[in-house]
Amino acid sequence: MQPINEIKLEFLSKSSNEAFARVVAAAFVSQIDPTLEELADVKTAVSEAVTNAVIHGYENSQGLIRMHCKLFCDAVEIIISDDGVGIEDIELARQPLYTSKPDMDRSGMGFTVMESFMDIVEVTSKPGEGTTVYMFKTFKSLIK
Amino acid sequence: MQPINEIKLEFLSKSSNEAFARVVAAAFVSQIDPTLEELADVKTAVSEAVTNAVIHGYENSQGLIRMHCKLFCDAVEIIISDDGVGIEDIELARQPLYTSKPDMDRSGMGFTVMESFMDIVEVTSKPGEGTTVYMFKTFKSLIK
Amino acid sequence: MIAGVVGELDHHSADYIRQKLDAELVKASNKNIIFDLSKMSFMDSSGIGIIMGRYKNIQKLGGKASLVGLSDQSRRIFEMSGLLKIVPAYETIDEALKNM
Amino acid sequence: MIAGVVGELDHHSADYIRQKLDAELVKASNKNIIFDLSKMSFMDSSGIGIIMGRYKNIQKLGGKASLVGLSDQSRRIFEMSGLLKIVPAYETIDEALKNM
Ligand SMILES: Nc1ncnc2c1ncn2[C@@H]1O[C@H](COP(=O)(O)OP(=O)(O)O)[C@@H](O)[C@H]1O
Ligand SMILES: Nc1ncnc2c1ncn2[C@@H]1O[C@H](COP(=O)(O)OP(=O)(O)O)[C@@H](O)[C@H]1O
Repeated sequence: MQPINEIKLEFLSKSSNEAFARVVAAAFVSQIDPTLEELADVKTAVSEAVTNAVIHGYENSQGLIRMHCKLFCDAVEIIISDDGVGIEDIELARQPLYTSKPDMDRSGMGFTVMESFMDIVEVTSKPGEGTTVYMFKTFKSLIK
Repeated sequence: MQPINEIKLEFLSKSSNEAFARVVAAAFVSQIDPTLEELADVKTAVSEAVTNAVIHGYENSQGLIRMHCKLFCDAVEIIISDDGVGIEDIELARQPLYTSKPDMDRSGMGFTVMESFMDIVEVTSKPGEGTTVYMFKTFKSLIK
Repeated sequence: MIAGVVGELDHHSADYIRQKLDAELVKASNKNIIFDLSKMSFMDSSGIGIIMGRYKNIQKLGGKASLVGLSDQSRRIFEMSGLLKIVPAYETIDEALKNM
Repeated sequence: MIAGVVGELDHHSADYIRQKLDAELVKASNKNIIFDLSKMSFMDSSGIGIIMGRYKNIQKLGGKASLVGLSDQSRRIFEMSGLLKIVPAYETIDEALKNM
């Protein structure tokens, strides 16, 4: 399957870039005209993955976050990665309500939200090297 | 002068990405809250440079366009580059009303518009290798 | 107290919203709170932590919390986390007030 | 003929807008055209080519062209190119009609 469009974005791990990354993903995806709800799903999933890179990956220190998006006629692939601390136990991290930062009002629902709003969520990580979140969503409204 | 934020974007030379690049630049720059008119200036300049990469740089064939933005407390630096055909005579190209594609309803005013809407516009190019447009704008509304 | 959240609620805005809410809660005589989310344009899972954190604080003082004006998105997020079981959601502020 | 441009006018949308305009011009009995840009949300230098191209076509047929509803941005762009000297801009459609 050939993507009809593709972008790569690199940005600093600043919390103000959480909203920025959402806007970029939404602007990119709206080229194929999904419903507003589908667009909100993508924005939410991107927000979760980027926020995780900012607060967990880089623990609020400065680093680079990458977002790689491929657009298909009725679907989008989004890969968000950081070179931060990484995740020791991915299975544990993905469990609903698990968070390593409960003190910070984190709910531990980030991965669960991504899974619920996207069709596929895959996490790869190496402690000390970084984390990559692969997400894929088909827009039901666009399937012919 | 340290930038307060920085992004790098890479995208395909498709005409639909002209609007996309404008939205990204505007979303990035609005973090420092310039006036709507200043924001429109930046969008217009980005539109010109990206359009040039699409139609002149890659002559509507597929290639990669890069946009590198640095945000300061009252200014923005934007570098847009392509690996396209390049420009033989930059001085001639920058002249108002000069266009190599008059048949395509091009006006030859792209560089002039960039110069008028940004404070600094610098063009470097090598025939066969590509073109880089460096732009800088201080937002008068934000100067303290 | 009725607390309206306007705009986007994410990790970036959470700090500001948390401070505002806590400052208002300290001043408020009544320790019940209704979160009016009808003007909230975006929320991710950071919203759960904000609501949950405020709920825990007022609960200690015998206060109750409820939600009003949920979008489909935010309802789904709150539902997933089980939050709606302890902080109920209502259609209108009137309804929320009646059930306080 | 009054031609309203709605939305963004850039290189990407120019093809579509050009085709639409040319199709309407072929049908029109009257070869004068007023471009109403009051609903145009963005324009870059691609707008110059579009207006200039249409102007040249109708001029051959003895038609006149004018512009209405310019934003500060589009006015600056047209001014730079010298276009306003041959395609005048007016405040209102009425005024443009009077000067046709
Ligand atoms: N990019 C990342 N880098 C390092 N650790 C991460 C990353 N993303 C998630 N984690 C770990 O996984 C846990 C669960 O993440 P998540 O479900 O999003 O909940 P929350 O962000 O609320 O903690 C986090 O608490 C953190 O320990
Ligand atoms: N990225 C680029 N790659 C190759 N040639 C370019 C590029 N940008 C501009 N040019 C050359 O410079 C000329 C003038 O550009 P410009 O002032 O933007 O006017 P226009 O785009 O209307 O032709 C173009 O016609 C083209 O020959």
